[in-house]
Amino acid sequence: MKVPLSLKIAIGIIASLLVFAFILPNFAPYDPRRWATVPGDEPPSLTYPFGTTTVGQDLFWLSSYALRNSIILGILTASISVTIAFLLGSFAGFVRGSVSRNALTLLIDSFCLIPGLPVLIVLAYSWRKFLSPVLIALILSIFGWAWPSRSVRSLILSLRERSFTYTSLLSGFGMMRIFFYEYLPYIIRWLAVSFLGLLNWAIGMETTIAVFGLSTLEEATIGSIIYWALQYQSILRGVWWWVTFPILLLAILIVTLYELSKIISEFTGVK
Amino acid sequence: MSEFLLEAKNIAKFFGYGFLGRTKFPAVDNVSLTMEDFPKILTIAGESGCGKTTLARVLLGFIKPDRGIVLYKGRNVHKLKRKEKKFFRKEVQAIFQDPYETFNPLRRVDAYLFGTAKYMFGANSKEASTRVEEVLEFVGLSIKEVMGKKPKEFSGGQLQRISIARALLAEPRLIIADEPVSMIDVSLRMNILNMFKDLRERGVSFIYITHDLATAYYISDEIAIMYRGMIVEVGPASEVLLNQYHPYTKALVRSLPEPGKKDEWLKEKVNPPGIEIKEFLVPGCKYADICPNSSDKCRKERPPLFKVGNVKVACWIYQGQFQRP
Amino acid sequence: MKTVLKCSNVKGGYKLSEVYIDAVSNVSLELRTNEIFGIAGESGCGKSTFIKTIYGYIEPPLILKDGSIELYARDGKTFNISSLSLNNLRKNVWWKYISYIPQNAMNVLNPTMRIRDHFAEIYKEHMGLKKRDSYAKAQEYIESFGLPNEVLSAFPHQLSGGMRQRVVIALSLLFEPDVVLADEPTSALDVINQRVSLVFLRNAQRKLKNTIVVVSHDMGVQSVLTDRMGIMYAGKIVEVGETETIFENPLHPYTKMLIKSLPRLGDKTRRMGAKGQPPDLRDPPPGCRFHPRCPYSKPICRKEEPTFLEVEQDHYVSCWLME
Amino acid sequence: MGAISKRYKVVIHIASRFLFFILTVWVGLTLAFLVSRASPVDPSTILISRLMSMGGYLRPEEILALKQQILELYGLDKPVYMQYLSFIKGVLTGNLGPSFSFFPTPVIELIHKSMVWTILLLGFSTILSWVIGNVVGVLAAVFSRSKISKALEWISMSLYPVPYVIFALVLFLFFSLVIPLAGGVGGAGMAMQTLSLTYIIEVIRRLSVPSLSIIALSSASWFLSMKALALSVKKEDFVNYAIIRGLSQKTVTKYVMRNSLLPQITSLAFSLVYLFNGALVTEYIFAYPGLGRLLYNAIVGSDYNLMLGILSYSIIGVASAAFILDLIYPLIDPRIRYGG
Repeated sequence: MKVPLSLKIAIGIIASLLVFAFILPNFAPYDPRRWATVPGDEPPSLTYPFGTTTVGQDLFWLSSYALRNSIILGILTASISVTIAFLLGSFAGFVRGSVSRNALTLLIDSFCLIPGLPVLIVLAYSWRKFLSPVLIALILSIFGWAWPSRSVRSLILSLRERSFTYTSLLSGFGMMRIFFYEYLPYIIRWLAVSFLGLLNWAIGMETTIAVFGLSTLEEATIGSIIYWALQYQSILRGVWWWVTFPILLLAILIVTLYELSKIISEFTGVK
Repeated sequence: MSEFLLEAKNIAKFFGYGFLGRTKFPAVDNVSLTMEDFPKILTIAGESGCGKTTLARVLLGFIKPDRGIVLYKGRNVHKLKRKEKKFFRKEVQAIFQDPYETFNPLRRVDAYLFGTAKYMFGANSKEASTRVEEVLEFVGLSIKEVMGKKPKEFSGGQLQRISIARALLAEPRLIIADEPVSMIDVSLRMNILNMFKDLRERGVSFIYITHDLATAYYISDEIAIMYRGMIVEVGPASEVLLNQYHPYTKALVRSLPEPGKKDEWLKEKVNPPGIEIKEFLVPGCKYADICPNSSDKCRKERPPLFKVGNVKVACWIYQGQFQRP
Repeated sequence: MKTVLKCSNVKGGYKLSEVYIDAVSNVSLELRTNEIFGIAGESGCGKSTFIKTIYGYIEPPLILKDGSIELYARDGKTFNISSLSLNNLRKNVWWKYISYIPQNAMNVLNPTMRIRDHFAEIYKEHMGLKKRDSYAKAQEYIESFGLPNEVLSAFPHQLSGGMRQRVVIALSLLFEPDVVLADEPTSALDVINQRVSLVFLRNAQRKLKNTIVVVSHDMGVQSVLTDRMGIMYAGKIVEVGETETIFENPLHPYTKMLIKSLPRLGDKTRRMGAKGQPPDLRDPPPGCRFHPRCPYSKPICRKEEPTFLEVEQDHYVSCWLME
Repeated sequence: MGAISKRYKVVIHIASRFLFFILTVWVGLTLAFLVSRASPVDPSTILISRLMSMGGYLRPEEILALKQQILELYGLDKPVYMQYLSFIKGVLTGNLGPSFSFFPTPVIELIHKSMVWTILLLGFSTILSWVIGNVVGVLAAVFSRSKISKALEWISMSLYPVPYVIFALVLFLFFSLVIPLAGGVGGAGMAMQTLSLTYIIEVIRRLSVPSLSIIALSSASWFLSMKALALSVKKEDFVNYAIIRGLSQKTVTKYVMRNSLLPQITSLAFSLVYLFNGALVTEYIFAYPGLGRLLYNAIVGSDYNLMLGILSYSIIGVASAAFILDLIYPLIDPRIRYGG
């Protein structure tokens, strides 16, 4: 089957971003986080492709390092949230007894209606001394699981009504076997789309929290770069590149991940 | 061991609508059925929305009834232990309406065939494939045609035959067929209906669920007419369909378009059933609003099944003495 | 018996990305005034596509490759439907001279609009009437059809399936069009409601003396409702004639098989179903398209297409057995 | 059928939605309470360190006494369930105690002042983006083959996934460096005054850029969801029947729009959560005097109580907005209003 062009472009961009984020930092001539390693406020030039920050960090190496942390954080959040959503959502889809199913559904729905940002900020604030990408991922997962579990629950409920579920029961397959043989292809598609969606959400949320001053202390993430840029009034002082490059990197990453998830859902669209 | 193969006593299943489903309406309302131990084809006929499919799922043990019980060879179908469940699955199978929904569009069709064979007889792959070949041959297909293909690579008729083959693999005593031919081309229906007749000769009983009275007459020994979740008339097929005791059965048979009935079909005035939900909630006989000979008694009290010859009719006009209106 | 609509060599089908489905291939047909003409055939034989092309409702992927459709209206005007643009048809022909009852008519009313507004819209569009007097006109029109007048103020979901069906039929006869095309007018209804709606349609036709085309796979409905009928198979009309003669003396092998495989109340004799299944219209078999399933197929049937002959008075068939 | 079942169905709808509203608020407040108690540092030590940093040396026993006082003030010395109950009572009655950074002004007052601004911004941009996104979405679906609708789709696809913070920064950069706006950006230094014309113009000017940032993103998401929905409605039988009946393109578009807008109202309730989060961060970046700005000040001033207040009232605010939207739905959808 012909791989659509848009898929090739999306994978190309993501691959280059991953190279930039995971391979490049190993060649950094110095520790990008340390201050005053390069002259400050240098506009983008050949020696400093992304320019330098006011506190003397080389933005090119710093952003590659930060992108790596942001992606790791995103992947961590996405995997924790998707796992919780998968367990909780499919349990809500499978549970007998209408009372327990309604209760679980209402809980999931109410969680989707709670504004995540203020809760995460209060939580991040109280743990701000220990904030690390891993901890931020855990904090974000408190809200990450809500939306995907809603969609997997309705997916499973609709699958359970399909006639082939009854055919499988009649053929002697137990619920477990039905889940893994009959439902898995549908669930995998949900998994891929939700994971990419959560990855975007997590990276966006981490940047939002960081901008509020709750970003990691020693580890750098895209959010923390933007936070320090704002703290040092970089925009008003005309040091525009300090904010522009991290934003650009993040925007490209997120838009391409979204394209990828769009293509996946169309490509594996069933009936 | 009771002398009945399958016995359903006063089955009722409510579906809620309204606040947390508080206002209930009985999709299946106090239905009793018996399948004796000798092979026979019982038809459950009624219009779409009269509760036939819900009743089928209750009999198959997929849905628990709110009232009443279903016994298979004396054992309660909804309270079976593991081993008994396997026995029940082996003896009672089902065929569904839409062939393309019966099989998972993403999986190969033969997975179901071999899965059933292995589960039912613990057969190793060689024995399983001989059994599969046997049943496929019976339904007029060869294993070559079926192996490795997904549902969308077959026509509706072929898929339905594979579904029948899958059911036969379990060597069932009873097959519940829910509208098995309504999605099949008219000219191909006969092949499948003839297959049911041949299977009955070989000892398999059927519960044939349909809205099409002509096919019901063609294959069934006994027929039960259902209206809004209630059985209004049950008895031998030719007795019920040709003499029609219950007013609803009369209206059904008279409205059936058939070659040669043109003048009669165009003349007689019949008033149509009303709005479904409202009629389910009526305390008395649910056909009272439309029935030409309905009375106050019909509206208030639910008529029991009166015995008239070897037909049972739920209509007050048959109370006490036997008399044909 | 004047001709009201003439289709000659109509070729139409669905143009998908790499494949063309030859749904209507080289069909000619004449409809007469004051008759109910039935088009019978199994699913996928092209009957719905055919009446869509007659109506002129050609939307991609459906295309009309060749052939002409002429409408001779009772007021003397003639329209070449196949050559008129969609917009032209919409303004001058549709609903005034020819109307359409779509498949699954129970669910075609707009759920967020009352019934009277459905009438008001058509009156405004085709007659330029204002809302108030179109309500009055609709009121008296509904009563003339014997439908209860509180139907007008109800929303579609408040009416039963049968009632919605009759409203759609009433809508299609609003401007007393010369031809009404009805696509499977009853398949979703229960038998009693189906009878009430079809008798409702027939009485209207007898009153207006126009032409109604009833597409239905149900041979029983064809036998009790239609005056003349045509049998379609794999995109071709294989037999046309008076309904009684077709049921008493079917000539084409497919018609014979179709009628023979109909179960009848009171008759338990064993009937044989057809062999094989309808051909794939993406690459239809050469010659007569029924030859792979025909018990009497001769070598010529596999090579050439039979011509459409008038074998006896007003009874046409296209089969090599007859030539 | 008639009147009884009509009123009955509407009452059911409202009752079940109200129950869900109560549940959401309860779950939210419980979560807020757990979050506040789950912190490694208890609030009193935060306050003490704040006071200490303002100079003045306190002897150890004075610190202990102060700590005890604060614990009592905020009821932290009682058993947990008591704290939980008093927390809920406090939120519902509106007195959460004084804020740390703006000591003694009660938290509720600060929140009330900023909430008005947030509601203004959020309400204005939500309605505007909902209307723009849906109307343009329907037109793009009806004329789906035109180039404009393809271009619009492409733009929305690239806008939709971008987080609010990123887009707000992009706009901030644009309006500071590329086309500097007179009087700077956002609402810094805005005080609440009486409603005079100049004041209103000032509010609109302050409102413009932050709301532009929200409207751009959320109308893109409405556009995409509406276009997909309208395309599926376009294939429905009743639209097809409208075309067959020879109705004009305008009427057919009206059919599609009416039947696609209904489901978009229910999804509006759930999208409020994203809009609210977006609004908070956009307010901060544009120094708009809403809850977002207040939240940032609370963080900078490590004003724990204020943060908790903002959190609780955000939860209640979003849940009640969603509940109000749920009430509107039965009034518009005839299927619920005129029960079958």
